[in-house]
Amino acid sequence: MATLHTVNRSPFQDQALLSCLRHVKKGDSVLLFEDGVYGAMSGTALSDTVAELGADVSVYALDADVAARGIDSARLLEGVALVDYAGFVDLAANTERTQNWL
Amino acid sequence: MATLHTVNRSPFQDQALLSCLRHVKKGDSVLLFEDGVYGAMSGTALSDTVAELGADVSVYALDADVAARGIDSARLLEGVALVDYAGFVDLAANTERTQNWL
Amino acid sequence: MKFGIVVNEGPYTHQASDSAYNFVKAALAKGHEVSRVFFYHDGVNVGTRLTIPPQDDRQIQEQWSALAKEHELDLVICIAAAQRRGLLDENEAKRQGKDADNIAEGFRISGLGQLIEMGIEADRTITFGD
Amino acid sequence: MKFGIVVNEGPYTHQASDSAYNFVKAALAKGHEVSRVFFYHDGVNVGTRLTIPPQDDRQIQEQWSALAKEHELDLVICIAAAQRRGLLDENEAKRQGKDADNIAEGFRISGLGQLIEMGIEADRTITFGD
Amino acid sequence: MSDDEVKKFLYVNRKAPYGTIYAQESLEVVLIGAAFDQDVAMAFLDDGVFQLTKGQDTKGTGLKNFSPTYRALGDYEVTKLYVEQESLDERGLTLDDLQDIQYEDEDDDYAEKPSIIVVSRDQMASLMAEQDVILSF
Amino acid sequence: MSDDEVKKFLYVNRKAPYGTIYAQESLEVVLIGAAFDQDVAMAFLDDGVFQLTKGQDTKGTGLKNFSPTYRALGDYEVTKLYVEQESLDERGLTLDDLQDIQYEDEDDDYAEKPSIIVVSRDQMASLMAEQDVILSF
Repeated sequence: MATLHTVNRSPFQDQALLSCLRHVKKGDSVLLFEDGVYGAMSGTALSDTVAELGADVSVYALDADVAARGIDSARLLEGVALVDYAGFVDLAANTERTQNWL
Repeated sequence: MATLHTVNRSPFQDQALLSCLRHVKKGDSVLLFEDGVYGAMSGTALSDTVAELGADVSVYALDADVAARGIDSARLLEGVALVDYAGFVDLAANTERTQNWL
Repeated sequence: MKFGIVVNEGPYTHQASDSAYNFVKAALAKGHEVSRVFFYHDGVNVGTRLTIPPQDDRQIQEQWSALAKEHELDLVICIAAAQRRGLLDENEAKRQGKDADNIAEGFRISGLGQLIEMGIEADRTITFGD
Repeated sequence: MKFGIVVNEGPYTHQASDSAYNFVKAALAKGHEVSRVFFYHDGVNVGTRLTIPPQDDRQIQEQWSALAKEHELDLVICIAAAQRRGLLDENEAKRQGKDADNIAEGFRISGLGQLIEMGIEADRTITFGD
Repeated sequence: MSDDEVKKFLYVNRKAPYGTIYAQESLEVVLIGAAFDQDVAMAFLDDGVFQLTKGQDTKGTGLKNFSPTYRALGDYEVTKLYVEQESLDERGLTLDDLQDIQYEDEDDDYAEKPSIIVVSRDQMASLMAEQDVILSF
Repeated sequence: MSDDEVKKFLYVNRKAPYGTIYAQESLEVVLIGAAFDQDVAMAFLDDGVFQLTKGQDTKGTGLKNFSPTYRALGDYEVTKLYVEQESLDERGLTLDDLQDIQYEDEDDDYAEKPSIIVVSRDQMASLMAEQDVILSF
């Protein structure tokens, strides 16, 4: 019964990621892509909040968008898994619905 | 030598207003318009921050945008002055430069 | 599995149409069906044939047209959103007395009902926007 | 006083072009000069003549064309931004081998240099975007 | 799910009206969608709650005032408008600041009933987790 | 100000690259503007600091990688790239995470000098307050 949530805006500019994380259910998946991948970085002013609010969900980041922005995978928050577009498709297929936080 | 700063995004969604207020100089003017007018409301989770960071500047809100959004003028933060488009023009003319926080 | 895709932002300005394109390609490569791609809000601007992007950049509209041809994709541009933004096909141009049209090959203009229908028929509906 | 205006977002989707229009009207009414309105990013989409907005809504492109005519405003659409987004005038359409053009009366397409020139010549430069 | 079954559609509104067109074009989808006999609800959270405020007057901006359309939703059998309490609180709003939106309950002798249902953030999250299709604006 | 005088232009970059086009089209303005012999500087604050990061590789997205252009700015005599320290800090970035952007100082025997100048938020505010024209992206 899980949901795939997607977030594509930078959490430093926009509230979408925080609002998403405040509405997830245990066992949901959250995919960060486009500028949303900045939310997956460790060592930022938002890292602790993201880690805390995202504790009960699986957090993914789209590899192509992480690479485009020059984020080294060693800089990602612990527990964040990289996926490619095929993995994005799998996440959407394997959850019951997708909610896009625009 | 003062600057007119304009902010047109909702501060509940976007960081533009806070970033603007952290870069103003004493004596500057800040005009809130479009969805930016929500930043002029009292009694919100952001009101105290806006009032504090905006203490040294003159804050204005565009009347047409305030009315469009159904905000009663009694609900505006203390010290916020309403201006019309002509007043917006005057603010731009009477300051030395305009900086638009997009 | 049957995916329905919504694209809500215009080409180049937002990454939404690129992400949607990459998602659709990946879904098709995995053997999934993409029942429709519905372009709404500024997304309708993806479907103009009048763009001339820099030669060293991707050609967003041509990518979609080619993908539609290869996989018989149904690329639908919302008529109400298109009228506000100046996207027209030949019939609509005639009907509205406009002297030009600009829709690209492989796209068709239709109503919002196509979005709802897609949501009903698809197993998953995914929106790319901003 | 001489104002230079930049419009960075497309019509209807964002309020930017409406706010710019209201500002320009107010500036002209006060006797100021508006040396140029420069349309950049998605702002170029304001200048298409192919829109058919709902009849009970404002006609953004026609408002600008009328204001330009009345006050001899210089409405400039950035060519680089326009090419990405599918805005063309007749000459550019011919030159690029496109079979249609869509620019509206009162707008002209020119280079980014016109933006810098406007910034140099105007007393105040104001950007409407999002 | 068979084609005959009714799907649960949720229209999620998280943006303020007028600054951008999303709220207005979201309403257009909802009105068209009403013809499809699905199980429809709307969610208003974050800046989306601003869409429902009373007294919107767009004359000075030149924009079209689409706020009366929310009161017409009941005629289209769109009768469940979920509004998040926390989003109201953060914006200093109460139910009194929102339009009075009613529908006639045909199962209850056409009694007028409120369409707006204020829910907590947790309830909103649960509502979202029950849907078949979520369209976000 | 007479027409012959040089104006101070500041290009303000507050948005991340790739998700939206503002960063890229801002660069196009700066490159064209360089021909006009004005006093030009660029400011990077908030998410704008992400524009300058090293190692951007857009192949997987299909987007055009425009980050090498920042290193070419010196050739256009755009040599002042002000980066806000607080914006870096909030994003967990240091100067080492940014591209090494240099220019040749023709007044100093073409010595290579760094174009990036890290400034505090207060200094950024003061810089903004000195400008004639501010273009924001």
